[in-house]
Amino acid sequence: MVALLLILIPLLGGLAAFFIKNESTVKQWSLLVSLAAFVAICIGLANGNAATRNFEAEWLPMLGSSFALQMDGMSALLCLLATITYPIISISTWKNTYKSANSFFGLMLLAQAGIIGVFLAADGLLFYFFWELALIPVYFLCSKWGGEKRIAATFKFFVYTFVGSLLMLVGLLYLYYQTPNLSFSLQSLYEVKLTVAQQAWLFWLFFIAFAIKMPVFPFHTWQPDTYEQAPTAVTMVLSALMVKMGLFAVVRWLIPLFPAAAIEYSNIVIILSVTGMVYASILAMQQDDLKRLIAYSSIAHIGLMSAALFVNNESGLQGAMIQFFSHGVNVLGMWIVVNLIEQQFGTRKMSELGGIAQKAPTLTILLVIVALANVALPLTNAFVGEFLMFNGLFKFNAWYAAIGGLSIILSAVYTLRMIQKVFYGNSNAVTANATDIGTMAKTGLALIVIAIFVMGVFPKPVFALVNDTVTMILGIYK
Amino acid sequence: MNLIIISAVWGIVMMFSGLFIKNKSTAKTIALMGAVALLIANLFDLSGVMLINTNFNGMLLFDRFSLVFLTVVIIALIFYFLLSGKHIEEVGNHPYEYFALIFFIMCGVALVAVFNNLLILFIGIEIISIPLYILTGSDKRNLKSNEAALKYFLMGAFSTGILLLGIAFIYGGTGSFQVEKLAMPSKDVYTIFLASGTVLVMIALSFKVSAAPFHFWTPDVYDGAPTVFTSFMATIVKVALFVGFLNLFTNAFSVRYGDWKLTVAIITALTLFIGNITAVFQQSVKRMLAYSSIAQAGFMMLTVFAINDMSKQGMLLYAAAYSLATIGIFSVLVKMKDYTFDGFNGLAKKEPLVAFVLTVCFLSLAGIPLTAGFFAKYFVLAAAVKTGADLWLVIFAVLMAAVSVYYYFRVIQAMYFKEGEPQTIDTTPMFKAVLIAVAALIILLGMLPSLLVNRLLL
Amino acid sequence: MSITEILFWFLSALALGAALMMVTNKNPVYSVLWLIVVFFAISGHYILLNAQFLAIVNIIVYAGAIMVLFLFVIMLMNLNADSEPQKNKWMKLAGAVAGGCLLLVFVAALRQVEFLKLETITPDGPTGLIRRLGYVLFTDYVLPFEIASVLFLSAMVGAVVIGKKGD
Amino acid sequence: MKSIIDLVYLVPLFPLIGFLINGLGRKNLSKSLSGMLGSGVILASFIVSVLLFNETRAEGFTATTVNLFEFINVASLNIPFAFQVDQLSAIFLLIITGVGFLIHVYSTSYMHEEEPYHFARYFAYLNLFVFSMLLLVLGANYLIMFIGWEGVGLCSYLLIGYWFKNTEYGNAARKAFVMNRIGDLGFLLGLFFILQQFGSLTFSEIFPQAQGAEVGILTVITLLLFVGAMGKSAQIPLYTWLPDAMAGPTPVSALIHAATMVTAGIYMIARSNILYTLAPVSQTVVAIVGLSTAILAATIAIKQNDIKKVLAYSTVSQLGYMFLGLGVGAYTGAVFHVMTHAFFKALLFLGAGSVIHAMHHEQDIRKMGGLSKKLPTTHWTFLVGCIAIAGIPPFSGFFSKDEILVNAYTHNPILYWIGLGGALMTAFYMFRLYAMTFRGSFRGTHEQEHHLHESPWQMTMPLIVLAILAAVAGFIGIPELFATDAHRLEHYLAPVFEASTKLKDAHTLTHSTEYMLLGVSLTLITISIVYAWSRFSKKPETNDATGFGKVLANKWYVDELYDSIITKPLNAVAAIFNRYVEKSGIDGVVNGVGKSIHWGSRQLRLLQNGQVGTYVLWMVLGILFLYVVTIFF
Amino acid sequence: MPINYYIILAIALFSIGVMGVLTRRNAIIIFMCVELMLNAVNLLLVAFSKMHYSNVASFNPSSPVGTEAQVFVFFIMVVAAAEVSVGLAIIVMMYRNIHSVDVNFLNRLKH
Repeated sequence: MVALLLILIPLLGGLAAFFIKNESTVKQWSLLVSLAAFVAICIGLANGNAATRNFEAEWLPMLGSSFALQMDGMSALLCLLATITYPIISISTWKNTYKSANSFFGLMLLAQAGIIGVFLAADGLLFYFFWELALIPVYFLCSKWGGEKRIAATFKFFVYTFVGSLLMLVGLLYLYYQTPNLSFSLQSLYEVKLTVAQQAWLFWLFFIAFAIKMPVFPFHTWQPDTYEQAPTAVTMVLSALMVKMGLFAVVRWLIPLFPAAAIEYSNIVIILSVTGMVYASILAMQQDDLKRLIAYSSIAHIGLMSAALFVNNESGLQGAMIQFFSHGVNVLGMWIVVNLIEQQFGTRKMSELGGIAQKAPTLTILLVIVALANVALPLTNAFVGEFLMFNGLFKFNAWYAAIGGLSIILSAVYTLRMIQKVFYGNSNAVTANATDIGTMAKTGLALIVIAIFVMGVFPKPVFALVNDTVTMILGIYK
Repeated sequence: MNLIIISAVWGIVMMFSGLFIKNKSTAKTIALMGAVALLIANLFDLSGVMLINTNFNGMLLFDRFSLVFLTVVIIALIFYFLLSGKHIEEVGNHPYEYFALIFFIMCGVALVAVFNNLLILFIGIEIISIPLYILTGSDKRNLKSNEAALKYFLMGAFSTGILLLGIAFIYGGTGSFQVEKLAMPSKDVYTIFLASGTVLVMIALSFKVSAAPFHFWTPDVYDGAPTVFTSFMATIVKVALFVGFLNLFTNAFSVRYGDWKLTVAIITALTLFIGNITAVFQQSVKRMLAYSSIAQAGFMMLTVFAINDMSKQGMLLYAAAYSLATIGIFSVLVKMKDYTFDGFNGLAKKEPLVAFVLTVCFLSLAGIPLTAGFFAKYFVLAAAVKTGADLWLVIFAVLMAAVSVYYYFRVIQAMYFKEGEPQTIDTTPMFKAVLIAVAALIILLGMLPSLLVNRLLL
Repeated sequence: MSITEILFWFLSALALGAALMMVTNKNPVYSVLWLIVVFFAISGHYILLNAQFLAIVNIIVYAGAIMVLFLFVIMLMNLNADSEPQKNKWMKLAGAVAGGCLLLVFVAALRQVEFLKLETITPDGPTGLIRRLGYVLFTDYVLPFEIASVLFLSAMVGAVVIGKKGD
Repeated sequence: MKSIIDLVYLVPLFPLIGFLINGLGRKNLSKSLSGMLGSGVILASFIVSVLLFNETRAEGFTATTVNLFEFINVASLNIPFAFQVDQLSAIFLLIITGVGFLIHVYSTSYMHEEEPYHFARYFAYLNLFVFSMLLLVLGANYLIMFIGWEGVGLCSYLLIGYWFKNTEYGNAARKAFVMNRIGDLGFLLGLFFILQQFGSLTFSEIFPQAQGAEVGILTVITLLLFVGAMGKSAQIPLYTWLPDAMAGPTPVSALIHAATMVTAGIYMIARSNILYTLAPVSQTVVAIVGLSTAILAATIAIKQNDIKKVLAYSTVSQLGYMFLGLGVGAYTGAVFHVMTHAFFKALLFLGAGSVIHAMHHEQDIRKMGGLSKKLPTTHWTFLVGCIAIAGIPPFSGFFSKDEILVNAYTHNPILYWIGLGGALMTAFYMFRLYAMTFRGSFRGTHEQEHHLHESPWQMTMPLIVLAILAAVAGFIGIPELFATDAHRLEHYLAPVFEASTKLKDAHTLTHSTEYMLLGVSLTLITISIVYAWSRFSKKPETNDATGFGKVLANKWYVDELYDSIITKPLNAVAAIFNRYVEKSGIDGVVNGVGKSIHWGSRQLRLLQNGQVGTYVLWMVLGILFLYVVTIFF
Repeated sequence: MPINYYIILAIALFSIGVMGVLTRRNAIIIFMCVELMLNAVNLLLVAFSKMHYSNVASFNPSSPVGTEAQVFVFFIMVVAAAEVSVGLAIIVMMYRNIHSVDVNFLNRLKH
């Protein structure tokens, strides 16, 4: 029931938002809706029994598909992320103004419904459905409210991910016909007995879809462009939530379905991921646009997560799960700062900024904290995840961990470069009249900072939450 | 049977109304009544009630699929009349005759859907084709229209020749025209006749449904014909011919599937490729839609490729989704002066509702979930996957579907994201209401395809 | 060689020759006339094949009505040999080669049947008699017969719509 | 058992509270309040530390672990947030909180020119540093140690870049952080090896198992950990950040870059002593790296003219000695030197700070001279520091350095002689510094001379305390040569190094050899001091260095070398990646697909040439093709 | 007379028709060629009708087998007639507008 609520609240809220013409009203409405969703997930977390959490209804019986939602630990965690992210985005971008705000917020909420749906779907077809549904609103959001080259960039993103998901659809269909009872339900799909050869190519069909979404090197090129062009609030959704869809899907829909192939190809996937980590980190050092920088940094982090998902040990998986959440929170914080900078100075070019710290100390401090979480400093949330993931990667192959570890160094290089160029030094013409962070945005960032530290010091509840998923995956490997 | 009779009769009614009613705009109303009559007749057919008792000597076969399909087609026709009726009247000086021809075509459509004898198929196709040649050329002063009509006619006649050669060979192989007897050659040595006939018939039907490499007439004819009639032939006629195609190959040749599977796979792949790729570069939306109809034909060809229960469901859904969306798009297009993509710039600001409906239609054509188009594609792909072999074709198809996003979204981009002086479109509240109904239907089918597909089960 | 065989070869040669003449002749009027010759040859074959009724119909409908129509239109337009510019040489060649290949491929495909010595044709039988045809037409094939009227109606409407002058 | 040990969490908690209050309330706190708060919390920690230390001295005390809460617990991997109190951590606690307190007090005066807001920020950072450092030494497992390890790196970064308006300082801060990170990666990989080998990161679980482990793996582990130590403790090749780190406020240099943080590497190796003892190859590497660093840094220090740079290279050099000690198995010696070094180097830095303060932020010793009269307290305490570091008995530096060198001698005499060479240089450059600063005549501007005055008591008090400590602290590790209750420190620390000691061949030097060595070294050092003193008092080196001196003044061009073999290539690679691999390569392929579809579309539509003849021809060809395919295949 | 002679004859005529469609530019001639193709098919159908009749003639001389093919031919003629009327109307309309029946002039619609 909670699962259904989680989808319905943003869905209906989003539809309603289209009809609210007043901009501030619609802002309040969207905040209200996202808070309601947050309340719903809290109920779900507080009440662990399946009957309260899950939901199932008949949908397309002749296709063997039902409207089945299921919330296990990982889903709950990601739903929590999705529901936390939205209010924070609302609060921290409160001052942004949009043309036809009603459509903007409506689409944002619809995207949330789609994303949450992806995290909850326990039926292959339904999963695909939500997978696409999350994409469409985002496409419109980016194309309508984005930057100068938004149309081309967003379209590339859209087609790219669309190709991936269509390939997945083919795989899903094939799989469906292998189920004994012709059903899309997660359970039936898990039970399919496939030969190794079948698993092999199905694995790639699915993996490419997820790899594009995550994105894993070398499927990542849409990401910097899209992040750069999208309106920042949407970029937040993209990087905090949408990339998690790919990672989530690997855990829910790839590894359990094709365990043999996952083991067989883990090496390739991990090599790609590790290459991506280092490669993206190196590229991040070259960027001048803050958004592109964060985009590449995000690719590097995602690389580590995707590698960790395939290492086939508990440490890696647990680390990846906790990092799902941490990365979402941290990158959100980064975007909030970027948004504030862009709103205030009208530029995101590091070469044009500088010396903000003098005028906006609070902003600087908050940014530094978030940035440090981004480089996974201990006692921040990312450290726990990265430590475990590197440990998992190390167990898989020490050399990969060592090479991937270079990104730890590089991340420090580019993050500090960013801090220095934007915040330190003397202020210039652009930043001379900088003002400090406003109350709303401060609240948003403060929440993030709190989350960073709380999870960095007491990660235990998260471990407990996702333990069932991890155990399940490891069980499948055996 | 009711449907065949009513449509033929209503054609005559339309002809004679033309004689007695001078007011042009009454035509639409009478036609609409006729369409509703067809719907009722068809519903009677569906429930097994015959208005006139006829003995058709096994020439026709009213199976559930064909009847449900005809219902879909008639509903599409009603929408077509509602949305574009006014423009049919404006094409030339013979509004009643155009409607009459449309009703004759509906008769042909019904025949093609329910034929059980190659002769009926042949006559049905001709009843569809001949009026279409005329409708294509109905804008007599327009050289493009003339040219389209002549091209269509010449190539159509040529393909009729191919069809007949095929039928002759089939007869040579089996000694019969009855569909159920076509599977087995009467002597083993005749197998070659049957095989030759099958491939030739397939080619001729491919021509009719504009599958590559027999699609060449399509872009020119769709482009040259008056836009209202393009809308008609790209939707109702095309899907009807597809159903004929599918029925023939399901009922007659499915036992010899192995012989022609590769052929149909090649045709499908070529159609998908040519349709989608060529559409990318088009500058005129109308011509793009012509190529898009080729591309969509490629997807529908997958049902012929698969030949199983899923392919019938898929065909049905595809017919509905594709017809509704295309009729919706054309109904707006016909009101525009500038058919280029730039003509759509900024439309969303001026006509948000129209833009929204168009978006839904284009999304449906592109096969995005929550629209009927998704499930249409889903079903045909599922049908193809179900065959268990030749997955390359399916993968190729989805890649091409991704390409199709490119040109469909160009319109959406123009409407929503590009600035421009939008054209004025004169819309009535009625028109808008119907458009909304189309969009609603598309979305409804996009969520619950079972509403339609379940009609196949009794 | 029996009389039928002689007739067969003669008519075949006539048909093919006339067909070729029709295709190659530059003057449309001659083409029409050659086509009529082909129709006559084919009617001859019909008779050989015991399809007497069809033979007559063919002459009346085709060679008579239809070809006259053609001729009429050609006269109306006052087309003559010089009015038709020649197609691009290569296109022509390609067309001829493609047509030839078509023939070749069909023959090649059907050759396997030839060696099996298909039955020769029985000289006579009731198949093509008008009585038999009439019976079948009005019993089994009554439905298409009726429906053909729709075809004619639409053709008629069409011809009017298209052909009517002044609009 | 409820004892003071269970309250160990108070030690880091106080600084943390100080950090939070100073950090959050930075806008509302007055300078005196935040200064008092910042110092007070450290004093509180110091008091608790003293109590803890007392506890550890008790007879029969064994290392105690205090579990605070579960940190990471995933089935196979259980890492609690736990503190371990034993002799080693206790002694470090004392150093950190003790010296830390003095420096805090010093800072309240030194930093008084800052605005209240930044003043509070400074103390917040400083408290955070102490907190991290305490975590580092208190951690009961490598992960907690690592938390502190990275935490101190962060604080170092923040404090070096404290004056963030200056881009140079910012660069120095980044350099420090990145170099530390390089080491951290090694450390982290070392942790993973440990985890793989021992299944735990907790000291008390690892060390007992160590003897059963393969030497090869232990070598890898220890080398990787040592990489971490290189970064943190500024050893070759990762030492270049430390001199640059002098960009931070001087008390920071004293606390972080001399007394405490940079000794984290020594602490870590001392903590893991058993692993190193079991991996002789690593030990050799440690010794060689340490010694080379000691010599290299000493050579550079000779030609530096920035008062803080000299001290910085001196620190690097002294750290090298400590590693030499660790490398030859003289763990106690190394820890001993850490302690004495903390005293005298903090003293020297604070003294330098006092000078700089007096000179209005002039750091170039060529522009000083003759300050002994104007700054008497600073002068005397600084002199004590110099003597201590030079190794003149009975000042503390003598004992600790001697212990290391003697151990090196037993290990390999060559190490000793090279080490002695370094010690001579140390004496030389320290007295060069002293002479140029305090002796001779004043070379600065009139205005500076006019304003010269002794620092306030907040600054001189710590100097005096530290001077006393620097003078007498050596006695706790006095060798048998001089006293009966010798090696008190060694006895105190014995439980920590017990396992290592057992494995070591116990060959000690005869007293006669020791006397001989002592005589030689003392003579040479005295000569070197006298020479430096007299030379630079009379004729200060005011010109830019030339010839080989220039190479030294330019730090052997190591920075330039790094720049050209690492930084520049990396940037070039990044640029190439950005331009070619990313844009033209990968994205080029992606866009290429789109472009080729576009191109294909342009070409393909030409098929549609408008000619019916062509269309039909295509159709016939299609028929031919399909027919052939169907019938003949 | 073996049936395949007729088949080959019919195919030959058909191919000549196709050749004509491909090589000529005059719309009327092209149309005539199509008519030739239809006639070829008619001939083929009649030949097949005879063939099937012959298969059964030996034991059932009055068998109706083969009749339907001739009926089919009859319908083909019907359709052809209808087609001719419409086709010629279109050609005439074209001629009225551009005073030519050359299909090569039909090139406004392309690409």
